[in-house]
Amino acid sequence: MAITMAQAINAALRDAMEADDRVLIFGEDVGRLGGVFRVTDGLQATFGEERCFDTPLAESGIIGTAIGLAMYGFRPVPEMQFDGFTYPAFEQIVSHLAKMPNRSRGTVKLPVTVRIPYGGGIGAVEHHSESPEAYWAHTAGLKVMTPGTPEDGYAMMREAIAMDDPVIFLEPKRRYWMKSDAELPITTQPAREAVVRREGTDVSVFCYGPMVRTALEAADAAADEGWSLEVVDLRSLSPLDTATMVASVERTGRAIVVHEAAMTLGMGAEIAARIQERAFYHLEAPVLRATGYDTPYPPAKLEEFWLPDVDRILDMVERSMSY
Amino acid sequence: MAITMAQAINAALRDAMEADDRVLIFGEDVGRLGGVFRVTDGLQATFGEERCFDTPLAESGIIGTAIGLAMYGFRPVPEMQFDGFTYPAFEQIVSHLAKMPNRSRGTVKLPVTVRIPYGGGIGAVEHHSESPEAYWAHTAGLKVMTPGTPEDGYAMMREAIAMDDPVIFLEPKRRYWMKSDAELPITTQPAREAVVRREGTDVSVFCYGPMVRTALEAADAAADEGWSLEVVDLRSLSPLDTATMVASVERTGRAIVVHEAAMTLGMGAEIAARIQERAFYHLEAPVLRATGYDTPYPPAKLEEFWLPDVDRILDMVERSMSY
Amino acid sequence: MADHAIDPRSLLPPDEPVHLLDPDGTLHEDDDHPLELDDEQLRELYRFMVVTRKVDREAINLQRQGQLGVYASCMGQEAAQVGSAYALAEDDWIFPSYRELGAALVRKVDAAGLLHLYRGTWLSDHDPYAHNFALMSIPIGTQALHATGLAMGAQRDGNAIAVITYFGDGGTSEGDPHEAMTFAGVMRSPVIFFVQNNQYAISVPLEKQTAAPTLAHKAVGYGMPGYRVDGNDVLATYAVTKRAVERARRGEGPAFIEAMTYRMEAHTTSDDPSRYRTQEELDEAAKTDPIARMRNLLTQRDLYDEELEQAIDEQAKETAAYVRAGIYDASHGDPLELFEHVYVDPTGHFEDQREQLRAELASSADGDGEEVA
Amino acid sequence: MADHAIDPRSLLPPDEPVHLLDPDGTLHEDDDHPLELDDEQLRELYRFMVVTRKVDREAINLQRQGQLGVYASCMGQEAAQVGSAYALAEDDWIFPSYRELGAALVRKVDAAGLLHLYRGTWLSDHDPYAHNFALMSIPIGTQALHATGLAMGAQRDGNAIAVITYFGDGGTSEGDPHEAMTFAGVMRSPVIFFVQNNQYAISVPLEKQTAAPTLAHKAVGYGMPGYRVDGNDVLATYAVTKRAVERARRGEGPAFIEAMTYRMEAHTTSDDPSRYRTQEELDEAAKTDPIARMRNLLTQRDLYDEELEQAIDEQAKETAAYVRAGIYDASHGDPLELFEHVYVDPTGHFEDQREQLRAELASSADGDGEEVA
Ligand SMILES: Cc1ncc(C[n+]2csc(CCOP(=O)(O)OP(=O)(O)O)c2C)c(N)n1
Ligand SMILES: Cc1ncc(C[n+]2csc(CCOP(=O)(O)OP(=O)(O)O)c2C)c(N)n1
Ligand SMILES: [Mg+2]
Ligand SMILES: [Mg+2]
Repeated sequence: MAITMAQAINAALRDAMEADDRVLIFGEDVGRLGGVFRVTDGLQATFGEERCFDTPLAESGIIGTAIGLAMYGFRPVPEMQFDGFTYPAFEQIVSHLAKMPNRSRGTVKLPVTVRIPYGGGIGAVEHHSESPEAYWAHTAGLKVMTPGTPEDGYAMMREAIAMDDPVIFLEPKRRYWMKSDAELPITTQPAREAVVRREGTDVSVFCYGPMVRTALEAADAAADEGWSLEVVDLRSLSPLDTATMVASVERTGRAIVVHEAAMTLGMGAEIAARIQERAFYHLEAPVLRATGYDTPYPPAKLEEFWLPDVDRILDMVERSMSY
Repeated sequence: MAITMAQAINAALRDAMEADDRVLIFGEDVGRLGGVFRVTDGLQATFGEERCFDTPLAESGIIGTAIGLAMYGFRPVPEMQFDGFTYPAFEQIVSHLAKMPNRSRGTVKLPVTVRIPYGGGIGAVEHHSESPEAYWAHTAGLKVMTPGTPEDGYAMMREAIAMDDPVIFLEPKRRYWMKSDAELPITTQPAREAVVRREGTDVSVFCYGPMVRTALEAADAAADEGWSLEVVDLRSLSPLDTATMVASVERTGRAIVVHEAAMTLGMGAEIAARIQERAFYHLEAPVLRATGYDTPYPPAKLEEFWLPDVDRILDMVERSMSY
Repeated sequence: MADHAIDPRSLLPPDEPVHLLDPDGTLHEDDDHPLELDDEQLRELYRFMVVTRKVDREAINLQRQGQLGVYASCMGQEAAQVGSAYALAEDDWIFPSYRELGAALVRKVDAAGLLHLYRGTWLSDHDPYAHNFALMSIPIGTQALHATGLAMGAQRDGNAIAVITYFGDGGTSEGDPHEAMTFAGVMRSPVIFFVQNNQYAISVPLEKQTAAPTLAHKAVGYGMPGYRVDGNDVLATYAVTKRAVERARRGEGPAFIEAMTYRMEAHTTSDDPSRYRTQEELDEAAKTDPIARMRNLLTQRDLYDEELEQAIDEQAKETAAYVRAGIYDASHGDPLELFEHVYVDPTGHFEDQREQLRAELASSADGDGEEVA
Repeated sequence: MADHAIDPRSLLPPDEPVHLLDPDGTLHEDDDHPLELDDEQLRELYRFMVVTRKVDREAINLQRQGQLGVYASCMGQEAAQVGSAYALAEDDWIFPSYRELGAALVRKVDAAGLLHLYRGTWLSDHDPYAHNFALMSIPIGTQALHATGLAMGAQRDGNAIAVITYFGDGGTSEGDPHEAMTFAGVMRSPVIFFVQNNQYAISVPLEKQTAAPTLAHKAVGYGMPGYRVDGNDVLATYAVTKRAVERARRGEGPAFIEAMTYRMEAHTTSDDPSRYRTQEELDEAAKTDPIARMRNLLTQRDLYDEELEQAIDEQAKETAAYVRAGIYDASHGDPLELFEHVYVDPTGHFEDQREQLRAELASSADGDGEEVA
């Protein structure tokens, strides 16, 4: 029986709550409604209002109280309803969630998993399609994970909740309905390891979250043109698995980074910087980027022109091959 | 008579208020106290409480009302008291200040200059030494400027206030006391142009704000070792003057980026990515980074070990030269 | 009196919301809330509500037909919006959230333009300066600060206007309205913080949003009066808002108004309210319908006849048809417009990226014959 | 009564702050605020205040001698801090801002450890779990949410403790305390929001901070009682806090306390208060000194004698000396500690960067003989 990524994450939350009664789920509309994407569906019914509850409409409040709950000994899994509504909580995330464990010299642990549905491609109105991962990955003290498959949706969520560090868990909302025949519970590689989803010899394509499927489609299309792409799913954006990326580029000599976020200072910038630092003599072409543009996220009817897609990836492959 | 950078910026604010009565200054303690760094000293006395005023202690409120004031037709110059206290205003900056002009299809202009003293090196307590520039430079819709000299402190501030786009104006607080003999008013190159502060032939050093002086000191020290560094002061972090950077690397074949902010996804990442994209065949070594570490900003007594300094820059020069 | 300058008792809301018009159309005159509306104005208020409901319905239909991506209905809240917006003068400003179709129609904002946000042809598509009606604001409560800032601007300009900003019961929990009210209180800025308490923030009912006795009680904490009004009573809403607006224009500072109402439709067309509220609750709420009771009043006063009914009906249909025509299959503009408005002066920004998009558009136009529009 | 469940009048502060102890030491008994303190406890309250002032002075001296980077004095606020902290039981939690030396001393937090934050040897240096005293919090008001979260945790754990969080008059303007009070109100969490209204936020006086009749009036907006107390009266502060704490522990929910006090020193040692307040104002404020009046009471009751004076003096000197010894020339730890606590599991993070620093340390040790410590 096939399950979707949303269902896989829901199952992970359920199993985590079952396994450890310190796990708490809260946020806007996560209770009775089960979340606007139904990712928390049924959790309040099963575990009661004490463990899965709706909060007032205040994101800073949600993260700030998560910190206090974690200080008490709970393992909070707060939800930010959408990517664009994480920003009111920016101070609590950056100044406290990320920094308090270090500030306390290790005495305070904050095992908080902040769930954020992110990214575009679903025809939503403004502020519902943001890709804020670079803000978090630039912030020391946070771990940042994003699954690209339903299997990872389950396994990485379990790993994030079990982890003693704060995790920003970015759920690629346009892939919530992506299906898998996996049997749950499932374990995959630890999140910090990037995974080669498809082996190839010409160009390494680094991607994550919503763009994993797109990159795999591009690899299919590239094969028709005679190019062999290696698709690497990064999974963890902080830390980055530099070793796996470098090893891939050592094989292929070429690299492309794909993400929805704006190009400037997006993950592609860091990845390009690291690869040229560490695989300088292996590179036969510069690391290129197939990304969103340096403009605000566009209106729904224009998102297809803005988002990186198979064509933009192939264009970069062609440019890379032309060096 | 020598003036400091703080005095130069103060003079720029004064002259801008004099020149245009739509210019308003406000924030925490900017009025009677003249700001905790005295950068707004005397402005309330001269221009009255209507044009230079203290607000309640609420950064989101300061930026949000600046947006409304700009909609009315004013040219607000709000102050965030310290880098680390800009985060409560993150949503207003990212979701509105940066996006509203685009959202409105150009009907709404927001000529807001957000002044932020930033960076470390002054022995301050936590949250008073942050370098948040990458957050802003990743955000489309904002311009980001930072002066590295008193002259630019004056001229770029005038330019920012006169500009119809929202500007994040980052003042390198550890250089507030840096002196110059410049006669005010002064005009320098437009902020979008990077400036070669010292010509050299071996390695291009890209720097900005507080690190301009440090890079120049490193260039002196490097000369003793027989290395010729070209020091490029970026001045504008968004947009980046890619052409000037590329031209410099085309001459030197080597590049180093220096900044206080953490390395991962700091400005150095974007600069490295761009240079290897556009000067691939000119690079004789990877673009290297002399930056702060990927940890929270350290306590005062440890900042000297964390901050990039002449030694760290020279170390990168040596590595670069060894390729 | 204590050591405080203002008598807090003067700021607290009365025990019961101001209410002038019963569901059966009976009008209770109230000296504190004089109406001073002539027959034409009574009819106009009614007309605005009927047109609002019609256009709202049309928008829901358009969404069902795939013409809008999503839509946030204001059904049930027509009186709160129309009554309050009607109390403003033309040069007063409105800062809406995303649900204020009724206020927009009173303001004569182009409703088709407004709905382009929901169609996704652009992020917003009306000129805020044309009718002093700001862009709709999606991040909850953020617009309260813009309203306050604009009001501070008007004060500095010696321009005695009032500014009204709408947000919801849920919005009162966010930090931004709190900061806005703090600023407006201290600066005595002419802002009306108008909360449509429609009982829910998506699925979250009021009692999980706040423990305050009423939302209006929050006002005292900012040194401004808190008013409460039956938000399904267009006349009471008008009168209470009018009083606050006049006060603000006179320089007496901001005010907070809690309008008690009910959201008859789903939160948005994407929402499934059956998960969190019952049919009985809806049936109960329907009894307080704002439009019916105004028609009852007009009927009682012999101001309602078939002619009026037809005229209003026609206007409603026309506006709805106009909206439909403006939205149906409406195309987005040139995708290169994505780079047009990001900066007034884009020097140095994204030439390469514009080139990339231009090339992609060209190749998809030539190449596989895909339509761009 | 109206349609609201709670009587708002029960939440509003009385016209005058609760005050029990006059400057001359006269005690006014008040049945609503029974003290139930024995002689030893009265002496202890006095002693905590004296020791606080002494250590505070020592910290200012240490800063002047370049031993601390900066320091935020609590002089003048000793009664507010000592009285409130003294009303807590050991298992209750305290979430301070950056000025709560007095509360920390009552809690027996290691004062030298606390001051390491200001010395900059580490970002914070006491174990919050050792005395249920959270880390000091510099971003204004943010700690109010941590306090609320911890209280929500205690509720879920069936642990009937109370949590107190301190912030300033300026802090009431930030969004975070607003959200914290909203959460605590709805969840009936056992949190006391204790505001030391010391009249200034750096240079900004209260009247530019809020138009509220009093800060305590804000409480009604969150459905919690707002208390006001003479914060320079240690007994009144104790009694009012005690009432709120007991209520919270009984499950009756949060409360807000506004303690009227005055910051006698500069905002921090970096501040120049002569720019914004006068000597006359300071002289006036000095008349309400919290320590003098408590001594007057003890004297009146024959609880104060030379022996006590000497003992307290000794303890104050000892603590100050202990702090001085712990701070003076105290070295930072190994710079490589910068990488130690960022993550519990740092796998994959900054090996290269640690290596870089290690090499820099080695070369500066060998090379130019620069001292590392
Ligand atoms: C900052 C922010 N957080 C979350 C959301 C998602 N969201 C949209 S509407 C809504 C509920 C708003 O409720 P209320 O303020 O009562 O207004 P109503 O929709 O009832 O008119 C939420 C949570 C948002 N738009 N902005
Ligand atoms: C979010 C934030 N903004 C600004 C500051 C800078 N700052 C430090 S203390 C202070 C004033 C605080 O006043 P108040 O809350 O009354 O507390 P007090 O210092 O009087 O105890 C300000 C503005 C800060 N620490 N945090
Ligand atoms: Mg609502
Ligand atoms: Mg204060």
